[in-house]
Amino acid sequence: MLEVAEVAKSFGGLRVLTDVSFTAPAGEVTALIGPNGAGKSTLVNLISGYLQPNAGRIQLDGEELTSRPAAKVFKMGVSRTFQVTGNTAELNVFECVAMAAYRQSKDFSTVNRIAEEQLRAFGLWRYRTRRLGDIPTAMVRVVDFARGMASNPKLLLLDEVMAGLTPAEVDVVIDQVRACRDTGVAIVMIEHVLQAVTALADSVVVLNNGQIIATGSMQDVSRSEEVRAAYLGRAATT
Amino acid sequence: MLMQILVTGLLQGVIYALIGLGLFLVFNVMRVVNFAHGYFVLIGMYGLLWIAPTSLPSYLVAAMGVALFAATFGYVIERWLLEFTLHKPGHAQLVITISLGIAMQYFFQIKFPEPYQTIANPWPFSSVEILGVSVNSGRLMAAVISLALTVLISWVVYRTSLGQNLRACSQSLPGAVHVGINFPRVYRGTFAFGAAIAAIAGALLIPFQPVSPHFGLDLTIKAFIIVVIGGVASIWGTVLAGLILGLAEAAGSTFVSGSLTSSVIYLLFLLVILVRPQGLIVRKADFA
Amino acid sequence: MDTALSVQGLRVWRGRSEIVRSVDLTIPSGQVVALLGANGAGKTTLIEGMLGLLPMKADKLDLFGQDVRGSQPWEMVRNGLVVVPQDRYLFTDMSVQENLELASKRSGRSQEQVFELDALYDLFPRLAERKGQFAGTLSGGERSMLAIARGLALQPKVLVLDEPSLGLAPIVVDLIMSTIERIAHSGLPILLVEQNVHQTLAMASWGYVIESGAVTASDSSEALLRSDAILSGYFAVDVESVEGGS
Amino acid sequence: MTTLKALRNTTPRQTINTLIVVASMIGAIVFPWVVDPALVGVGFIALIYAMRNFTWNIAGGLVGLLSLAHVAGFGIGAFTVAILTWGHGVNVWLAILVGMLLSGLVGIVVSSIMSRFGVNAFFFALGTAALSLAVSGIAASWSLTGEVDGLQNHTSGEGLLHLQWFLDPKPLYYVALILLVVIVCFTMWLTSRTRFGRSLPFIREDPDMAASMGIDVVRNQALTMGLSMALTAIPGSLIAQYTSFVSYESVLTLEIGILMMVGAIIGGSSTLAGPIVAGIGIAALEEGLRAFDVTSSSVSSITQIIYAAIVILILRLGADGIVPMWNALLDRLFPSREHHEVEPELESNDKEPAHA
Repeated sequence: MLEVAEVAKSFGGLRVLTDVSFTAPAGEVTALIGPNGAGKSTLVNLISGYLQPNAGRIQLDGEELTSRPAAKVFKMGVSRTFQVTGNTAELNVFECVAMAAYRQSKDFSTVNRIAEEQLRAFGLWRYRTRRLGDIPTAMVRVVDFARGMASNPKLLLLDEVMAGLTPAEVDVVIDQVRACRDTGVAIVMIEHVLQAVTALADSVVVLNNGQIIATGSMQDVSRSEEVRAAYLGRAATT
Repeated sequence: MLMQILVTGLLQGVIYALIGLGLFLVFNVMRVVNFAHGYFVLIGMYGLLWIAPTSLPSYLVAAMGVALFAATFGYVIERWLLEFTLHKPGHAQLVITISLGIAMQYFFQIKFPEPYQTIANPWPFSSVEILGVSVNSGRLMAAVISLALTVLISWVVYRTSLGQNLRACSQSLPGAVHVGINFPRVYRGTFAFGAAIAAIAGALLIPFQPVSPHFGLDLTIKAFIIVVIGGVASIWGTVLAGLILGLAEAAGSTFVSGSLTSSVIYLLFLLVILVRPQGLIVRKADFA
Repeated sequence: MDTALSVQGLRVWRGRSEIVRSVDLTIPSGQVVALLGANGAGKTTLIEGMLGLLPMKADKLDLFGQDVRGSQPWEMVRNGLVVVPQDRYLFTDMSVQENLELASKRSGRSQEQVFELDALYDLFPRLAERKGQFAGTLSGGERSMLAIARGLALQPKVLVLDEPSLGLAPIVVDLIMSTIERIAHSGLPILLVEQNVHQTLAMASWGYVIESGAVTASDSSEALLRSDAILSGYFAVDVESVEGGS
Repeated sequence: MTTLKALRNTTPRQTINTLIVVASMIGAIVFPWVVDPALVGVGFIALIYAMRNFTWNIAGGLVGLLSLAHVAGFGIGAFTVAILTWGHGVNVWLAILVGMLLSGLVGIVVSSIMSRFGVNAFFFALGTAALSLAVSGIAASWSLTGEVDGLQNHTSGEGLLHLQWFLDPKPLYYVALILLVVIVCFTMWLTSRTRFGRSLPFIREDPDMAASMGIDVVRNQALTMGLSMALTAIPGSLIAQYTSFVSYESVLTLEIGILMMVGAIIGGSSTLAGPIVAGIGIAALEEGLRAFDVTSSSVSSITQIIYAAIVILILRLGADGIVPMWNALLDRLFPSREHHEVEPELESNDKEPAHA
């Protein structure tokens, strides 16, 4: 279980996150939503060790993640996907998954076996010798999951994995997220595609201007006046 | 001796500043790291060597001619070799400009096998005494003209609407597009202009500075030193850095051998890169 | 009714992904049209595609009846389609005055100067106070104002405003929205992209809701305000009613 | 091991390339016996070019560090042999090891310092160029390195122990060939079998992503740079033994560093074979020009110009180098069945985006 407690972050004088606390239990999908500039990506970068918080603590199953570098955070069981997949076009599908598997074993053949299992489980085996740039975008996202799961993580961070997919492809990826969740891993996803959030999220955390303004199920959250105001603006004053 | 260092250093520094300025404009406007810049100086030097003017008017005409040629050359290079790299990640632009430089170096090597040549002094006087230091007329006039050109360029950049477009592209390329600036044209013009400035500097150097093909690389690195130390804030930073480099060289070579001086300068430059690697990239406003 | 901008079958790509899928959009002259949708729905991509900043294809892209497909972005701007981008893209090391001058000089002598600099300073008194200040030192609200003013200085025929109130304090948002309303009164056709749904629809005559790169609702603003279309566009809740409606 | 088998490409391209590799190995072995003795020297030079391109590529191609510091490694290798063996009678093999250590150390230090300060690719190139120029300047003005005159080999030991043969160039040729093969095999093993080696493409493509996969980016970059520069010292030492003369002009000019980079890119820096192909190609080109009765100083100039022109052309056409182009050609001529099941994807290349 991921516990984020009273985390704050500012860049220069600009406060991006203030006093953010939430938990993401194992075996559940927690969606982070909110308007542009709400601080969602910053939060994910804090959890995955790219940024260090100014205050607060981040823990995974009681272990301290706060202020650890990204490579260390990965070793402790946090695997993440990336918003940008453009510059990884040259990478080989098999190698991507195998590299992540090194978290589980140092042994060459064990690593390859894990990678093979994951690729087969995600229906990617036929793409194994291809470059990421040569396979469909939706499949690149699925490779991301296979990569994430190959490391046998405790927490999977999904950063806008649905962006740019057709509705049909979104359905494919939704199935894969469910499959990951069912292995008991905790999933935190930033998502704009609400089709996906509605279908997947066990709980939703709404961020606005760096603060959490609502948590709960999608139904609860969408009824909140504050959330509506954040998304739609206040009622017309004129 | 101090006067000697001061005078030769400053005179040399002004010319360095002019060379640096061309690179500064290209980098600042286009974000192109042009490793061939020093070789554009060689176009001016070898161009004049080839024309071999015998009188002052013919020298001036020849200088204009090589500048024009370098501008055309620069335009073509930008259009055909660099434009396609501008929006791509990767190192194509760096490798292309380095390779272009190398090709030019060896072209000159074949064309002018005789090393270390100069042209006859085109100026109607031979040397002048400044602060008790005797200065070669070519060096003096090169510095004077460089200074005049530097002032002229800064006037264009800061006071004309052409310069406004340049600065717009430099400060925010998307912003420039959103106000309707045809930036590829600005880019081509800037690169051509940078090449022309370099060639003029070369034409000014050749009467007193014997030329050799490997100067291209030296001058490129020196131009980079100037731009990195000068920073992106303004043209005057570049000019100041040029003067500092001129003085440092003059001071160094009075005490130790020339190549050791260069070594020390290169090592210092390495330090500068480490201390402010963002030198060329980050703009002033980001700190505000 | 005269049409300022007419788009049919617009498709826009970002990298390898097709983000905007066959969008039709019309801006009648002299009116404000709202473009609504959640984050990541493709609003900014749509605008950048129209302007020619991203790879795009369209069956029709007419500016006042003139086919402008295949134009470069700067040609679009000169033709009169001016976008005030979400990221503002100001010239940070130039003064406020210089930012505006640069834009107004670029608009070309032949064009009618509807928005003289003085008129712009009347419209944005805050900018008049900050005339000599570097754009990089302005506050968020002032930046947004300068971006709009710079867009107007280009003497647009159609103005596209991409989230002009993004990240601003509520008081400033009100100020900006009321200024936009004043601009609209001058008869300039405006495409307004905003998170501030209520205020936006209050001044718009027509609105489009887009979701996942496609228009899911298009109606008069009164009708949109009453319907669930917007809310579902943002939240995808009450899934039954959305499915029933579409 | 079944996984490995499944990964092994059995495409026609692979078969053809394997045949080519085998054929060229046999060709390289019999080469000194079938050609004019004068050409054996050319073969040796070709191997040196191949080796220095290849070793540059370990850092430059595999990790994407556009280094111009490698010529310093090349020079260190040459000067260490000259100073220790020629000057102080230290065994040449020991001297080579010392040169490798020194050069590798420089690489590790340069890379760690540069990453510590967050230097980007352009500054890396610029900074390493400055370093090479500085080293070159020092060598030109230090008595230990013979100042501008350089150092001459006056030792008289002959044989493998002394790595010196006075009349027959064949043994040195074979030493270079064996070392090249060893270096290549080592690199292949490293990049395919070890975690360290397999992590390198990730660091090159996306350091942030690499870090999130548990890869210690800074450390691996530094180690690769160190390894790459250490291996670059080897061709430096060999060329010193071959010419029996070392000066800053012969082994420490920045142009050599640029040629290593350009050579690797022409051949295809994403492949292992590319830099070798390009290295042998340039040696052949030089020899070919000599046959055209060009003066010897012009020969190297013309080859450099051709080299530069080819690299510019390759980049301009958006290609990755000779070997990737060759592979693409083979794939087109002999399409493999395996890839057919993967559906092509809709893509639009109608228009270039106006800004990144």
